[in-house]
Amino acid sequence: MANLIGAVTTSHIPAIANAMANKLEETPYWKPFFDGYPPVRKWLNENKPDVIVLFYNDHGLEFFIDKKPTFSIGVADQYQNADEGWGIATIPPVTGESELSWHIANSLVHDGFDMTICQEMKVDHGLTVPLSLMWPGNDYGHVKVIPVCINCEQHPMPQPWRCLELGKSIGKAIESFDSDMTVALFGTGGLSHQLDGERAGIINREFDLECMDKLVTDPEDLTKYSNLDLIEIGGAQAVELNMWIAMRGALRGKVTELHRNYHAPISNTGSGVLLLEHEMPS
Amino acid sequence: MANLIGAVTTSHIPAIANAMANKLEETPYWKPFFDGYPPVRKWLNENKPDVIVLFYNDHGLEFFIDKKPTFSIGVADQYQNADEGWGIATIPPVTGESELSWHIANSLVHDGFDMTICQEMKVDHGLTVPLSLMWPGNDYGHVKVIPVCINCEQHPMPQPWRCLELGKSIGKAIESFDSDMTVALFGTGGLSHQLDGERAGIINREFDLECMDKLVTDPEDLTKYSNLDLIEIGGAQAVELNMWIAMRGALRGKVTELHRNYHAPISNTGSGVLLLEHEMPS
Amino acid sequence: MSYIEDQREVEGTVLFDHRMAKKGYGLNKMCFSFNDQVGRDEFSKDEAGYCDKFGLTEIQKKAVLDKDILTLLKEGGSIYYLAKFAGLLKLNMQDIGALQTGMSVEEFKAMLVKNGQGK
Amino acid sequence: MSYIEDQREVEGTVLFDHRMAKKGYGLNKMCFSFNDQVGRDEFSKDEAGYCDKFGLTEIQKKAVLDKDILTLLKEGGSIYYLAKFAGLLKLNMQDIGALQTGMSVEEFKAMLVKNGQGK
Ligand SMILES: [Fe+3]
Ligand SMILES: [Fe+3]
Repeated sequence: MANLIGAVTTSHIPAIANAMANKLEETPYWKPFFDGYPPVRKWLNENKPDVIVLFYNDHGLEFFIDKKPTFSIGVADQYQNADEGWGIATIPPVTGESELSWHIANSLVHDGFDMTICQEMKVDHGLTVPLSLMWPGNDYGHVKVIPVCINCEQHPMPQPWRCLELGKSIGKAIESFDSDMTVALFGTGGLSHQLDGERAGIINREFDLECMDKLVTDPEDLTKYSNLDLIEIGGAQAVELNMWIAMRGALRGKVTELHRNYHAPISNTGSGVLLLEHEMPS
Repeated sequence: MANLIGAVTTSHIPAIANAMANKLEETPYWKPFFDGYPPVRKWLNENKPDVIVLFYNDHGLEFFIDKKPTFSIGVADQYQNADEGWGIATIPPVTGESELSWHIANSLVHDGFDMTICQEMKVDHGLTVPLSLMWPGNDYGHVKVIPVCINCEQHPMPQPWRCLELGKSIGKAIESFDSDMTVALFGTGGLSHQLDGERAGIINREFDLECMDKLVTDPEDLTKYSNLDLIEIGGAQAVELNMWIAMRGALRGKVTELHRNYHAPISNTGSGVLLLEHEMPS
Repeated sequence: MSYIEDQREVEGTVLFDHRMAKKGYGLNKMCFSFNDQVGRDEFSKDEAGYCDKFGLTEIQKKAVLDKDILTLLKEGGSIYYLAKFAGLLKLNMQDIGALQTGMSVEEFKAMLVKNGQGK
Repeated sequence: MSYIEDQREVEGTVLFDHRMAKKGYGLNKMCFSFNDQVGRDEFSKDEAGYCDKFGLTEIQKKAVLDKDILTLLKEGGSIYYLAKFAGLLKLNMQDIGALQTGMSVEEFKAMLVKNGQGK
């Protein structure tokens, strides 16, 4: 049975990739952000997960609103990054893990999740920035990635309760995969931010910290929010919390917080880092 | 509240369109098939539904297996038919009903159905043949159509139980739409058939008739089947029964069978026609 | 029982599942391109070259050139995309059925009638 | 309460819902094309002509030419696609924030810092 060894949450904004490209990590603006990552990198280097199941949203690279899936999953052996239009550098291909991907996809549809299943999928900054961040120098080619993409761009979006359910089903699927590979989860995006409208610039530090607490100890509590609640409290793009909630759904038993960082603002967002372990399957 | 006035099931195979194009309706081969339709056409002409919610599957015109949705719904004001590669004539555009479509899509995602929502969608014979059949001469431009597309091409496919749930949620959404428009449902495809492999040519008349009975009186009973059961009993493409099951889920209360026809074979399939009414919302 | 645990085999049937979807990706992509006249014309001009363009395996390519439907199914072809290939060859579903079952078209049609009558 | 029954308005926020997705379809499709250098170049050569190619309304077209983000949002633009338009204009998310809130970029950044500190 594949071993789900832990989980990481992280922002995925393009500005991070730009800061790394321009070697700004040690500047006063960026230092408190990048200081959150060495413990996570250390954990990844020590535990060496074979596979990352990465929850993200596409920001209009692969999917357009001509045909917009609620949940999609990649089942390929490789994914290409591509030009997103505003000049962040394209990074090398991401390695996939088609066997486990298909196993999860089969299991999800069996459980009543109506996935869009992708054998070809361009992955944007939502997926690539976290990889660049965890393996500086884009040294992530050895890690196999399974993209799980959640609609956060167009209403109707899946609600927090549904994202938690998705994660639970994925966790179950991972544990039922006949292999001794190790798997870690990345929940990306968030936290509070709003890019659009007269209300642009909202950050809700208190809410972000509360969400991080609840994510560790009581994720079910976060399902009391609707997406509209999240928008009202944390800004139009706070819905990206759904990726964290989905990720958390895949963990089980007692969850331990090994590391946390919160810093705001980075670009227009509140940025949270969590490193979590859970009770291993017995 | 929109009024769901009734439902029709029908085959959607390309050979039907070819037979109509070649005026073969009265030939011995086709007559027992086309004789099933005058009562349905009469009902449609008398009741004049404003909208048809049409359950079908795409056979590789709009969707490819690069990105294959489990459930998709059209929300456009118009849909184009297109060349499917083997020479059935392309028919005029199909009129959409974006307001009710979006209402259903919003309601479905709220209920936990992970729809792929389509503002542009080419529709293939699965959707167009039933329209040509109900309104000969392709005289369907006045009817607004809402395409609901179910994956029957690539495993994992949604199971019968999930399709019934989908239909229930759609029925609820229709009834909650603030309008006095009338809506009818089309469940298309099926029944038993297998196109591929050494087992090609299977038709299971007894099973088809039993499914038609159950569909009227006890659709929940059909959810005891998995897709693999359907394949074993009725052939690899018998999974298209899922469109009938989904359609039936949207009806409620006592369901009355106004008309039935069964004829086999037509091309390689068992062909069933049902005309159903249900207890109207009070 | 979960779909993925349900290992039943149905005789004479290749389920188009994840194994086939992966194995037949290029083959099906080629057949998907037959939705367009441009793709059909290009194929007809140079069948083998068009197969190479979509990265077909040698076995797949040979089966395409031989119009060997059963092998194409086993090599990952989906009947829905292969149907477009069949259409290009001017074969209908009874022709294809006959090819796959080793019957004559008349025999295959007779079997359909018999099955349709529930005999 | 169903999403569709939840008619709350969030001040200063245009939800990109079905109304906007429909209204802004052509506009967003144009912005989606900015993922490609070809689209960006074609736009830069003839901005108005490129808008017409995607069937933008006159209001949308004027707002594109005026780089009027707030109007583009109200006319159905999605921030995710508009971001590609902004990138083409060499504007970053703080520039866009300043434009939308009527602040200078420095004022907008100061507000972000203040909000980030929970003040
Ligand atoms: Fe994001
Ligand atoms: Fe069909």
